[in-house]
Amino acid sequence: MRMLINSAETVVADALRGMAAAHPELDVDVERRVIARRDAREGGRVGLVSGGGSGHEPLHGGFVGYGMLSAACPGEVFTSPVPDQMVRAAKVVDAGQGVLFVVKNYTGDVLNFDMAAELAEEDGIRVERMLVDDDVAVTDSLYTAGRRGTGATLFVEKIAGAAAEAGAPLDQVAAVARRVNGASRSFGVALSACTTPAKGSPTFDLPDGELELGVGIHGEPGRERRAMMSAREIAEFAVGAVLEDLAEVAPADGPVLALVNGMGATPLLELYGFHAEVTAVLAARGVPVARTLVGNYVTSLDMAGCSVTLCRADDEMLRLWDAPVQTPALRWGR
Amino acid sequence: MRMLINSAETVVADALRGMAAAHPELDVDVERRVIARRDAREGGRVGLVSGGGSGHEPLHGGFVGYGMLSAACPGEVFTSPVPDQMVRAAKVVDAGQGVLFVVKNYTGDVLNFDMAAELAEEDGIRVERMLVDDDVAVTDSLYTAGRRGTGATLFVEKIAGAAAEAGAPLDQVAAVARRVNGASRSFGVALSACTTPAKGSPTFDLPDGELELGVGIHGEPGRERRAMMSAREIAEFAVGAVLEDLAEVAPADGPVLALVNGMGATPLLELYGFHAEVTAVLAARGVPVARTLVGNYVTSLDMAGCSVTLCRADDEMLRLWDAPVQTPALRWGR
Amino acid sequence: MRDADFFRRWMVATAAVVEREADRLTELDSPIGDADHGSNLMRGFTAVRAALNKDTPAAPGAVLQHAGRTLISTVGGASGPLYGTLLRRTGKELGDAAEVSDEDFRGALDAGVGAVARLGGAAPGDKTMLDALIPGVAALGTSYRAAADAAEGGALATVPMRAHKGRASYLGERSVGHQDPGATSSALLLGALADVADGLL
Amino acid sequence: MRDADFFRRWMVATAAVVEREADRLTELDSPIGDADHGSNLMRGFTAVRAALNKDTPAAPGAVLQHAGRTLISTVGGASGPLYGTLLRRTGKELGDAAEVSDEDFRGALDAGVGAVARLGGAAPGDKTMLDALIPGVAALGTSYRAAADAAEGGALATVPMRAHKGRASYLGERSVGHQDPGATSSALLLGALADVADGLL
Ligand SMILES: Nc1ncnc2c1ncn2[C@@H]1O[C@H](COP(=O)(O)OP(=O)(O)O)[C@@H](O)[C@H]1O
Ligand SMILES: Nc1ncnc2c1ncn2[C@@H]1O[C@H](COP(=O)(O)OP(=O)(O)O)[C@@H](O)[C@H]1O
Ligand SMILES: [Mg+2]
Ligand SMILES: [Mg+2]
Ligand SMILES: [Mg+2]
Ligand SMILES: [Mg+2]
Repeated sequence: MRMLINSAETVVADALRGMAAAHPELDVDVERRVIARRDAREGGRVGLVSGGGSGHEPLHGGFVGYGMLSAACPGEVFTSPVPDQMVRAAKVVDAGQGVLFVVKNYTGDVLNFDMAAELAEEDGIRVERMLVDDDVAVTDSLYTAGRRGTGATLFVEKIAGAAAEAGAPLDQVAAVARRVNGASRSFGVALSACTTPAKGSPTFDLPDGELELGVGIHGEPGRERRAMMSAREIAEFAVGAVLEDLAEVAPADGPVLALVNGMGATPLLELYGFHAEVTAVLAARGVPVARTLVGNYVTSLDMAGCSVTLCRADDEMLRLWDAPVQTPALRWGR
Repeated sequence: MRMLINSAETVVADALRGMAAAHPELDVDVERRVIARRDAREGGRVGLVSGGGSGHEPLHGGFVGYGMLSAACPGEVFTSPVPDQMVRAAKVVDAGQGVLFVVKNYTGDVLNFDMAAELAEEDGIRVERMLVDDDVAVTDSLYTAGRRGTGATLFVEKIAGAAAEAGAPLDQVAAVARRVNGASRSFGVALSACTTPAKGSPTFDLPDGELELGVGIHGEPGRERRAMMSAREIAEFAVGAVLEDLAEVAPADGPVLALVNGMGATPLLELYGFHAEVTAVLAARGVPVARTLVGNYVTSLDMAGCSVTLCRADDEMLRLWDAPVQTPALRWGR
Repeated sequence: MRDADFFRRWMVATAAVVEREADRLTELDSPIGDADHGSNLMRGFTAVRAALNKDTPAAPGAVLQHAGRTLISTVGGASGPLYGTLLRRTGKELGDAAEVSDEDFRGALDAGVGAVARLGGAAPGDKTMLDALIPGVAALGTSYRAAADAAEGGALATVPMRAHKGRASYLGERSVGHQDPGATSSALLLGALADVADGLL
Repeated sequence: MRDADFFRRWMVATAAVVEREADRLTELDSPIGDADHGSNLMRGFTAVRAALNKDTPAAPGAVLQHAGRTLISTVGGASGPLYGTLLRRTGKELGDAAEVSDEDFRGALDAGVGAVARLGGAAPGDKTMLDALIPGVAALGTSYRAAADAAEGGALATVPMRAHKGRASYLGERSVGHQDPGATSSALLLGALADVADGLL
């Protein structure tokens, strides 16, 4: 166990205290586990609430602020938050225009957000819910819990957040969020497993010299194990998997928004080198890249690895992407 | 070896290609290994050039842009760049107002930057040089190469960059850079060693359950090995070491600028928890915190661990800290 | 007839066994999940025990509803809403009688399991907690011990199954060969019930 | 008398031995440094070999100056400027004569080592490359082989030293007990010289 922690039990609470200290501009309720914009109810905007297990930072707490999330609910490490948190968040941010829950498609997240939506509506808050399910490593069939939500969450939260900031009503914010998700696909690769504070040892065994293709962001093993591949080969594989699936999204030749994401322990130096290969593969396949983000945004604790998310963005999405944002982890234009 | 690379030999060049693809707003010369602002020579500003071994990303390339560095020279992994790079960078950014070299105090960096300064001056460029040496883990005596430059580099580059952006002349930019360094102290802790691409195995053996106190950012072992400590204990130790040394900086009761920095593989979740403890220690010792930055800024490849840097900032430094900055890794106000 | 204290003791016994077996549950959740099932349930049932020790409702139905609500508010993940629903729905079925018969309880638990199936959309054979709960409740007519044994058998029977629900389903074929953590904890839940009913605890 | 080709062959021989020993040099640089000395010198001397193969200057002094400049432009780190200065300064001392005597070379190398000492500010016993270079050059009067042996001995003698310069100095007491990588590579450099002088290469 090589962790910078006090104890496995207090990891999330400790991090929230740290968030509160580092970001006085945010309203961090350590007790109730809600991170909210201080000005969430000013201006009569639609509220944008997300949440999920901790361990994926900066997702979601790092995306709370002007032009992005109104509030985030961090669960225990890799464990969806409980309905009480989301209900509280909805109350804190609702300015009467309703609240959109951005939910990553995991059984736990879906069940807890559903319960929260029911409870919040009983309290008179209008709630819409949208599911992020962009991970092409999981087959969306009757025999799975459906595709997981991963990197596209960032695109959804940024773009829907910009729409909410601009004053769009709930149905439109929900609609653009769903459009972004529908146009986004991801694929992830692990070079090492991560270690959760509670377990204290890697969540799966990955022998040196092997990698997991199609890994999730919760330390779930991937669908296939292979001998180590070069950055170029991994880019070929991941971008190939994403593009194959993205072919069903019209227009098949539009520009993409690209997220080249680190899983946590992969140095930025390597991530940029990987991005060079991703760019080369996209160029070779004639896919124009409109915007790019390279960094650790949707992480999996100390897992080494990366994921690629592409979104076939239309003009509205690009305009909303470019709109100002001011959060701990994503900031431009302000 | 669990690296997302093509080969150990091409790591730096690959990363530069990725930087070029991700940041079209920067002028990335992959061949000559110089990352520069496209508008470096516009506006007749003083040029701010830094550089050092690669593997510390986002330092330095991620700090090139409006209000910070004019150019950065990345060396091989953990190896200072060569004089040719710095001379080239000086030429690319010099607008006739001269160039300040920001040099971290390592023998290699000092020697190479010194040679470059000589060569650049032969070419008619006015060059000032300032040394960053903030690491209190190293005793500054006749019997060492002096204190290492670590986290304070970020403070120096941001604040001197803002001064240059505002049009300050070379001597003033150099002066504020030196003042920032003189008012800054750092201490680092490793929970695991890092692995360089060239070596392919950890640079030192750190048995599970132990940590290195006073570690450097190049995988150099620290000065002392101890049994694993809690985040609270580490904060006590690191902040204590920094404050003890900072006591010689006047005014001894001024506010500080705080950087709680991750070494690379430590999850942001843990880093925020650690920051909570750093904040608690500072509060207990009556040190007011003026500004805070929490994240992976001065890293050591995939090392797990953290460092704390405090700068006793005066009003001018704080004003320059708050000035707009627009770089890949640090951005606000624009 | 079973009074509120019987159900309180069931919950306390479950908290104890979950505490003892937490590491094993987390281990089982590692190869086909996210390595948190043990800590999830421990957090939940510790909270349930604390809540019931602070104030135990007078009716069996209220005890289970209180426990269920506590699980929902403290566990998170998939198992929080599912186990929370199991206990809440069972509690609701029991109404506000001060004492309930074993037969009433059996019917109520059956309804609780039905609610879990509806909420999660899983069917028998999908490699979930239902694969222990359904045979367990079916054997309740025989005895509490028989129910516990059947649930245990159901949990073991998940090993060769391919998961179709929950996180393990992402693994497809690779989920085969591992015992489902939720089915395992369901067997512990019914085991604790048998121990309490048998007067062992 | 030694001509330009002698010095070219020295550089080529050094490139070969550095290539062979690169891993060991990097290993030595791990416990008391940053694990790059082997790859640093390999990058540098490979470039020197390529540069000299492309065009070998006609004079010994020019060969060494060219090699030194190439090291400075390709190595980086502490060793790049230090070894670069060693060869450049030695080359400068040799002037532009087409052939140089062993005695001239000894004097020139001595000046080169002096330049290294001035540039790096290190003294004998500081656990640096000087601890191999100084005894090595002192023994040059005897023979090239004696110089190589003395340098080798000097490198071994760094083991018990506490580092006062370079990266190893950060370790304080903990630097004791390890052989200095730079002293080791200096012994390789003089070893290659002896091999070339002895006609072995
Ligand atoms: N749709 C479902 N229906 C019934 N049980 C399920 C379903 N999804 C998951 N489970 C059960 O939940 C268990 C996992 O619980 P837990 O690890 O606490 O939650 P999470 O999967 O969110 O980490 C699984 O082993 C399985 O028995
Ligand atoms: N000030 C100095 N004077 C002489 N030699 C030095 C000095 N500093 C370092 N060295 C030599 O350089 C060697 C390290 O070289 P290298 O690993 O290539 O550079 P770096 O330390 O920058 O990584 C040390 O082993 C030592 O022999
Ligand atoms: Mg979970
Ligand atoms: Mg080095
Ligand atoms: Mg789980
Ligand atoms: Mg070195």
